[in-house]
Amino acid sequence: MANRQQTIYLDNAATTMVALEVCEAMLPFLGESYGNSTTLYHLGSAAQQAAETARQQVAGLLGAEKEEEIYFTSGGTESDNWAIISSVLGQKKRHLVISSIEHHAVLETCEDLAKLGLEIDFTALPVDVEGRVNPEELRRALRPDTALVSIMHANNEIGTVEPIRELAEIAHEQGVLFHTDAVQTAGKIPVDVKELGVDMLSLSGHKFHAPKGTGALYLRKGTRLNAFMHGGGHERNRRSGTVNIPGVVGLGKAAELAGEWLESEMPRLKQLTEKLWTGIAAAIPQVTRNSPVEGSLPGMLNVTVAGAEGEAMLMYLDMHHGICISSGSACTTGSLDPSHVLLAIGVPAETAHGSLRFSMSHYTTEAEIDTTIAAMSVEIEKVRAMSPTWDG
Amino acid sequence: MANRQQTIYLDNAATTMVALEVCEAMLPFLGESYGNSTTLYHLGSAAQQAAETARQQVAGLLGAEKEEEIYFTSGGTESDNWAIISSVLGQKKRHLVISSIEHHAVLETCEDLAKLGLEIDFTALPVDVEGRVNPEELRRALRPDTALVSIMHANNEIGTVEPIRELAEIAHEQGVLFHTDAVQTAGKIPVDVKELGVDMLSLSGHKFHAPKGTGALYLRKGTRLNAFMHGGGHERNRRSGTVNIPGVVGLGKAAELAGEWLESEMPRLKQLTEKLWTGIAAAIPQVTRNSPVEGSLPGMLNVTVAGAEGEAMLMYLDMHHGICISSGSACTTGSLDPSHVLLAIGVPAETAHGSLRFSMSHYTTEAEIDTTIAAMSVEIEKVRAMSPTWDG
Amino acid sequence: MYSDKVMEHFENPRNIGEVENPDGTGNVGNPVCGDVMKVTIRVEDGRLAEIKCKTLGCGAAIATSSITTEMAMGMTLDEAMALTRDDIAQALGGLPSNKMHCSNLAVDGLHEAIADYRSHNS
Amino acid sequence: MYSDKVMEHFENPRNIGEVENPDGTGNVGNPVCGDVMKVTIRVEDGRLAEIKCKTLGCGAAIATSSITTEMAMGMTLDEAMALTRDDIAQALGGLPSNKMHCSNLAVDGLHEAIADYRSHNS
Ligand SMILES: Cc1ncc(COP(=O)(O)O)c(C=O)c1O
Ligand SMILES: Cc1ncc(COP(=O)(O)O)c(C=O)c1O
Ligand code: FES
Ligand code: FES
Repeated sequence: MANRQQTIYLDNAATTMVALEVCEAMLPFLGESYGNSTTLYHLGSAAQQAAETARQQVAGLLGAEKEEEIYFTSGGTESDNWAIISSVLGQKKRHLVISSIEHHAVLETCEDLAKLGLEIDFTALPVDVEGRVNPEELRRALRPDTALVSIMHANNEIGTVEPIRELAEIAHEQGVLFHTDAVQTAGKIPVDVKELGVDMLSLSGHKFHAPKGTGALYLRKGTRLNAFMHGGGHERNRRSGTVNIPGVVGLGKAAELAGEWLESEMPRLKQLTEKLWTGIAAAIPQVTRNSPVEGSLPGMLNVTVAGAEGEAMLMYLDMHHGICISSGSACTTGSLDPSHVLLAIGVPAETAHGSLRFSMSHYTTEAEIDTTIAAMSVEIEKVRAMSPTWDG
Repeated sequence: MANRQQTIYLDNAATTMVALEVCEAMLPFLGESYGNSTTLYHLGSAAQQAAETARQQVAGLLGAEKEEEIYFTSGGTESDNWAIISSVLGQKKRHLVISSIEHHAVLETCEDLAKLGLEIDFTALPVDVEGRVNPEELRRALRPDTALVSIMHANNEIGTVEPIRELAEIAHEQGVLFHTDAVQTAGKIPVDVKELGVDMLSLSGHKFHAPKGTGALYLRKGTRLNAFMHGGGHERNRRSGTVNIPGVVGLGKAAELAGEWLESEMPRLKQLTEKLWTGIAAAIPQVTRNSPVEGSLPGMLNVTVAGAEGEAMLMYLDMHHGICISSGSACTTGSLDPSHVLLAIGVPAETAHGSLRFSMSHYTTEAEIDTTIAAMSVEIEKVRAMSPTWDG
Repeated sequence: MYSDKVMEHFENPRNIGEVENPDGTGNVGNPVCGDVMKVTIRVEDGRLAEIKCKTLGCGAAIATSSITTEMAMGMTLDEAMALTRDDIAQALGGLPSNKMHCSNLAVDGLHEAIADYRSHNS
Repeated sequence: MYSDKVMEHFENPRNIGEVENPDGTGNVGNPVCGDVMKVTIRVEDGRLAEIKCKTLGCGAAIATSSITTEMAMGMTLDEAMALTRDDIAQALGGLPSNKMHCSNLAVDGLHEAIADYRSHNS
């Protein structure tokens, strides 16, 4: 369409490019090395060794004490579903505490479970204007029948990092298990399961340059959790299903790379984020920043643009500039559904429809940010010129 | 190890090589085309189109009326778990009927559910000496509270094909849903969901030259089934989790290839199977065939060798000849656990420990079968010479 | 996701803006729902001589505003009143099922503008 | 899965067979469980002068039979009686945890053969 010569990919919180090194590491397992990790013959042992190396790489990224604490899954959604469902299904304690800005993989799981008539219910904690959970709210929400607290490490729409260590301590004081969805943080900021003090942690490979359909659940040694996927007893009987060897190898390699990149990437992405924000704010009137300035993921910026609608903006940015970003509303049958996260931090629905999320990666360049700022001011002017609610 | 110069891979019922064509189809999606199938911008639409093409390819292989009846999963285990768990969890009817020779993905799921205290129970139907379910047994097992019948299309250890059409009809007469685990048949023998008359069907990509970690559940239009994986609402709200685009593309391509190969491969593999059997039976005394001669998967042969143990045989075959096969017992803590399938068809435990499964593919050659026959007679003689229970 | 026709109208939306001293005005939608449209018309000899639209909304909203103004131009008021959301969606080569409500909006806005005109002129 | 040492013994198992006119015989295991061993010994001057083993069993069973006979050769009967399954597993560079029961079996067979010898010679 139109004159798109380039792609400026700023939707890395949605999914990322597979790193070249990752793809290369996977290729043998899409070729000659096709053995099954549970079999005895030579092809099988190559697969098994590759899976164990990957397990070490992931354990290394998370500072896990033992690599056996890492269980491979098909992604962040599965890891979240597993942690939540198995914590309450058929258990005596059936109350869950989450935050109101969790990803759908947590939120919908709780809602769907509650609807199934299994006598499961949950409390969704409010957040402040920056999207942060107040530890005192958690303390008040805990009940004698609370089985699990699940609060995300960082939010996927605005980037707010939650005080996990403090929250986990409060849960543990009451003997309640703590899970965190670290899908947005693993590989991006330090994630140390011991420092965080969590019992379970979800991650997803495709958020840090591994392929889609890969993920893991960290399960602290000694933590009891039923299987979610039953069958041949793979992953020490906790996650059955033939192990996705190429995927797992890619996940391991990506974890290794992310660990190497992390320290230099964090300040670089933080700087690019501030550059993007100041650039936009200087060029375009009535833009609001939804991502906190402090305690937020480097490389993520969520803004709302008054008098403009998200989808239209992102489509013009794509068509005319090859810029790939996300907007904060999704079209459901009947009307636009504004992001539950933006509503939770107090953004009014009418403004929330005009929100955009930029999310960067290792591959994002300063030149791309410059282009994006320029493109934004052009396209937003156009969209606003069409708008009946804008008379700038 | 030793002087292994070749690999003769005869464990295709465990997993298969990724076809070159499949790997090639996937590569763009491990490279440039890394978009998310649910996003609006240009990278996203390429992913979405690729996923929809794959859905058509899989629907084509299964003779599904509409491609929307295909839901992508992370493999056969997930498809089986989904069909079973969602049929009874939180539902009024909580009784399941399966066969006693189901794969662990079905069997263990039922057992684990029953143990969870959710008031779910199941009946495992016996099979005859060939491993076949008697439709009359199903009729007797159905109860007013039966929610689902799940019987595999073909068994993964001995290859017996079940009379699915007849069994599904009996279930439907009583208004009970019918699921079949077609993991071993999809891509190997004709699988037509309309002819079989099933409501749900599981398949797994890595059994027919797609990569590990791919699979699908066919769900007949109009069939109600809750989600198993909850979250962002992917796959028309039925299977959340970022779609594994490279995997799905590979699955689609493999389905297309399998459809093309099927007609010529069936007689070829049937002939190779008979050749292998007659060769072994002629060269080695006291070998018994466990796979039926008629109504069995072409390319699969299960035998028991008196006075020999499976693991030892398969390890020598691997070390000295590069032959990869499976044995019928698994080592659990404490002793060898003989295959539940062999026990169900009446093989005594002591004999079951000496069982081997050969399973072929499109890539299996006649020369490999010749080599295998020769290798078998050498290695079995050695193993028997060590055995205190053999005095041939 | 969108048809080529939708994309073409989205890329080059026709008749954006407001008719000066309009004969009728329709305001539909609601900022809370994310879509707002203002349709203004000029009527000459019982026909729509000018139609303009201002739109806050998604790609579908913009494309349907554009094609609706284009289709209705020159129609008699009765003809324009007979336009349905299906006519619009069809002219666009179809719309994704979850985007159908926006095809409603433009037609509604036009109908409201005509009703407004008629309320002054009958 | 198996250590190199296990593989090496599995590849070239030592002392397979039966001692002719043995001084003691041990039969352990059960075909139903998948492992059967027959250990035969010849004793000279209170020491194990010959040990042979026949084994039906998995890779671990074959490797442990082999290394057990090798280790015990030349030992006094008391020394051989003091051999434990951990000694065997350790000498093999470890065994997978679900394979530990086979390391038991060979030692048990040897001990039974010695007990058999002693029952005739005391
Ligand atoms: C915070 C968070 N949790 C969970 C998920 C789901 O992970 P996946 O896409 O691997 O299913 C995502 C991304 O989609 C996410 O951002
Ligand atoms: C009959 C049958 N069902 C289910 C499965 C599980 O499928 P997957 O390996 O994709 O998890 C297998 C293979 O392992 C199988 O043979
Ligand atoms: S907002 Fe336009 S169709 Fe939903
Ligand atoms: S059969 Fe030998 S260790 Fe299990």
